[in-house]
Amino acid sequence: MFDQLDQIFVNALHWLVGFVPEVLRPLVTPLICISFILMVFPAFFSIITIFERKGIGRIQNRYGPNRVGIPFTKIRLAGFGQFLPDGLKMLTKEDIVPRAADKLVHFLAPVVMLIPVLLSYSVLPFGKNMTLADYDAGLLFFFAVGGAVEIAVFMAGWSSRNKYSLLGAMRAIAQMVSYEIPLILSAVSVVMIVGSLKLTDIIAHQNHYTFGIAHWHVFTPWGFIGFVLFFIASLAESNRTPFDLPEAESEIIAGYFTEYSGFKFALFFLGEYLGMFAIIGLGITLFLGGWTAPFSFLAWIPSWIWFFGKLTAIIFVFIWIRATLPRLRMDQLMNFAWKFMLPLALINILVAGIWHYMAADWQRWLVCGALIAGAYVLLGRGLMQNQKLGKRIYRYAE
Amino acid sequence: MTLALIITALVTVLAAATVMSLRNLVHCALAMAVAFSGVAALYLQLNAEFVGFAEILVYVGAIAILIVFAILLTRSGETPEKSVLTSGWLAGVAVSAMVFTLLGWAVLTSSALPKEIAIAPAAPVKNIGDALMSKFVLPLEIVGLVLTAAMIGAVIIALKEDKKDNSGGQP
Amino acid sequence: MTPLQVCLLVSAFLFAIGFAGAVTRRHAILVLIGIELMLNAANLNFIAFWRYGAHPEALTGIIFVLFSMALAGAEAAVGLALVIAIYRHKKTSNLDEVKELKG
Amino acid sequence: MLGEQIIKGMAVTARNFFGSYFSKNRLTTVQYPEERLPQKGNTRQFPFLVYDGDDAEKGLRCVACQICEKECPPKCIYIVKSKDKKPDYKGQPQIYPLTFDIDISVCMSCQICVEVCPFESIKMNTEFELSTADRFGDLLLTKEKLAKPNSYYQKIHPADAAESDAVIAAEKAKAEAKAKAAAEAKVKADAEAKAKAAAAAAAAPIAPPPANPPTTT
Repeated sequence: MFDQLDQIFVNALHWLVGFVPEVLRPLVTPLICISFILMVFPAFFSIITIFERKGIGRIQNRYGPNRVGIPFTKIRLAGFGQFLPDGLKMLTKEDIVPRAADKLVHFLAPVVMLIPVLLSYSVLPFGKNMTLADYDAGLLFFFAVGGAVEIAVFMAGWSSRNKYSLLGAMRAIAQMVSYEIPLILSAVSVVMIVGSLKLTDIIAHQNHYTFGIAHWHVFTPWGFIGFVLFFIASLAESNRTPFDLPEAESEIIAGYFTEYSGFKFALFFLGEYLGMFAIIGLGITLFLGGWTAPFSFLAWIPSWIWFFGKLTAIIFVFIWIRATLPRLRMDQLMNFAWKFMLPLALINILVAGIWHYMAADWQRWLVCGALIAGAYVLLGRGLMQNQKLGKRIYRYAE
Repeated sequence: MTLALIITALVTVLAAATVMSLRNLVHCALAMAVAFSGVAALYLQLNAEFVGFAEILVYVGAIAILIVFAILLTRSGETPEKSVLTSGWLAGVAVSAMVFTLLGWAVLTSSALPKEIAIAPAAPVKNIGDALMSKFVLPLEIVGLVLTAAMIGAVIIALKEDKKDNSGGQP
Repeated sequence: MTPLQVCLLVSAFLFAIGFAGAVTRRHAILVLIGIELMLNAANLNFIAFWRYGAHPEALTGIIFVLFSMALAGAEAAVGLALVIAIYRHKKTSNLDEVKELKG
Repeated sequence: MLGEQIIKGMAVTARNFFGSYFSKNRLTTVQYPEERLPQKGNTRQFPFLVYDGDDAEKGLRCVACQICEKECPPKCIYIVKSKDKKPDYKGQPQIYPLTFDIDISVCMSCQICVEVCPFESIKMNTEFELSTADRFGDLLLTKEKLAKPNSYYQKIHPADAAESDAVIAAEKAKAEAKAKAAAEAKVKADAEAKAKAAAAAAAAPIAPPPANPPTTT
């Protein structure tokens, strides 16, 4: 019965495709999958925005949105109907294009932003047998289309003819380029161990159990530090606090989408969140075992529930971090990427190599753990050393 | 499949033509990104998955961004008032037209090209990796060295000249 | 036309347009873009001949293209650094005005 | 070590997150339309007009003296005087405002009108839910909308209302005493006049008319 539930979407797809003549099937199958992704993830996005607002509210000892429920009734659903008026507001707002803007590029930027993000969903395994396009080089595909987002950011910032937009775009691109390196390098350690760029292979490598505990990569020293690096880099890639300098509202209004309103703004918003979900999905696949269960006695729960559960959990950590940490300064951001994360990622690759070639016993744990911990402490000390902590001196005030 | 190939080829060709005919440099850079995406799509249609993805990663994700940054850093994002072509541009266009005619004639009439369509070869990532790590390991190392040298060189060239230290020679 | 011929024609066009751009445009960055286009044309040829050639299992076409991409990246980095350095020195990136080698 | 403080901060926010579900006094937010905080004693929003008794027309204290109109810094008060008179609380005939408009989209709640009013007529209201769907009409408060009974004023600002009632009562008492005195004086004057007239009539048949006939005021 649980196997049935596990494969419910796959079976539903087969059942649906059964109605279509044989010739059209190769065309219709991807179309159904694409429309499924286009339905599920924006819906997930709308729910997550409510969760984010409510969660941050609770952290700040507020209620958060708790009014809007089902329209025209008294049912409030604790405010989970809020996404509907939010979306309607976005759709019905006036679409303003600055007079000096480059009209075509200004129009294309949100579209160019959304397309690579949606493309990156095609390689993610959402559950057992639930991968749209299982490329041999799936991981490379993911990073390649992820890199195309930067072009969209630049287009938005440059075409608006606004200094804040341009500054925001430059910040965003500099940040994305810098943090893409630790992101990819931390994924490389997984690729080295698994020996494949195919995401289903990476999951299959993690899908067995010793003493009832899964072989997730995060449960190894190199995998743990790789996951931490990947997590921080994905925070930066998706422009979330504390790395939200590109849209630091106190400095540059809204960054590269300052001059966007109405539906185009909604597309940017959607693109940003979908990009965040995609990169978290990749992190889950690489380090947290994808759709596999952490303990063997929980393996009966359908795989897609595990995937979405892990996704939601990590998004909650993102929200939690957003409500906790203040924004970094630009030089702190760059220092952190180049002087801490990059060396640590390189050392992590070395440690992964040592892990691969050492015999599987406790010595391996000791050596790799000691290397990682030592590198972390030393690099962290190096990062903190040049900081002048103490009373702040104002040059012009006072 | 042929229709897709022709559409991709047309997009690539049009984007490439756009790159060289627009006045605004940023538009040129964006059209270049489109042209490179078209080339990547052509690679995908030729069953070269890995190379296609690498093309997007390197050209759209890195080189296009680099060029855009260079355009902004040299303040050439605005449309120039003067002519954008060099003085002897007619000769250049003529030469390139001749090159294209010659190449096109050769491609269309050559008998050396294989006439029958070969079955799609597979290029699994594993094989590429094995080849890079065994047969082509020396070129790989050299490329790595060249890239490192180029990176350091680029940083040194583009570094801001230090006002106090002029003895270090002109960068 | 066979697919191979289509690819070769596209590659020939890319090469010709890249060459025309590199020769006729004034701006240094556009010359670099033209060179990149020519490199891509050559890469496309490699892939096309690998796909329709006699020994695809040798993967030489793919490997060559990968190396060529790496070198193109290096070339773009150094070239753009040079453009920026020249701009800083002469306040122009117009190639007609940067003729002498002495600064 | 790097990251130590981050974990501490995360613990603080986590404590806040879960604590907000368990302890009610962490949540300082008031669920406004359902729950309301009691208003402060000194709450003042926009002016209103006080009337005595039950009839807003008859009991309105305002005598259209237009001091408030003149003093109003943003000039948001508009008054049209009446042609006829009606008796005020002292029973004296007074002009009353035909029109008394306050544009509360202009009003800045400075309370100067209240301070200058010599008749305890204009006071500050505590009503703050004034938002309307209409930009112009509903924000222009007319005399009908402004007029509130004295009992309402006593409810919203008991201390001030008591003060103002005392002033009114004193005025009234003074006026009554004056009227009484005047009436007595009149009676006396009448009697005197009568006596004088009688005496004059008796003394001389041709008498000059009295130079200053006693006034009734």
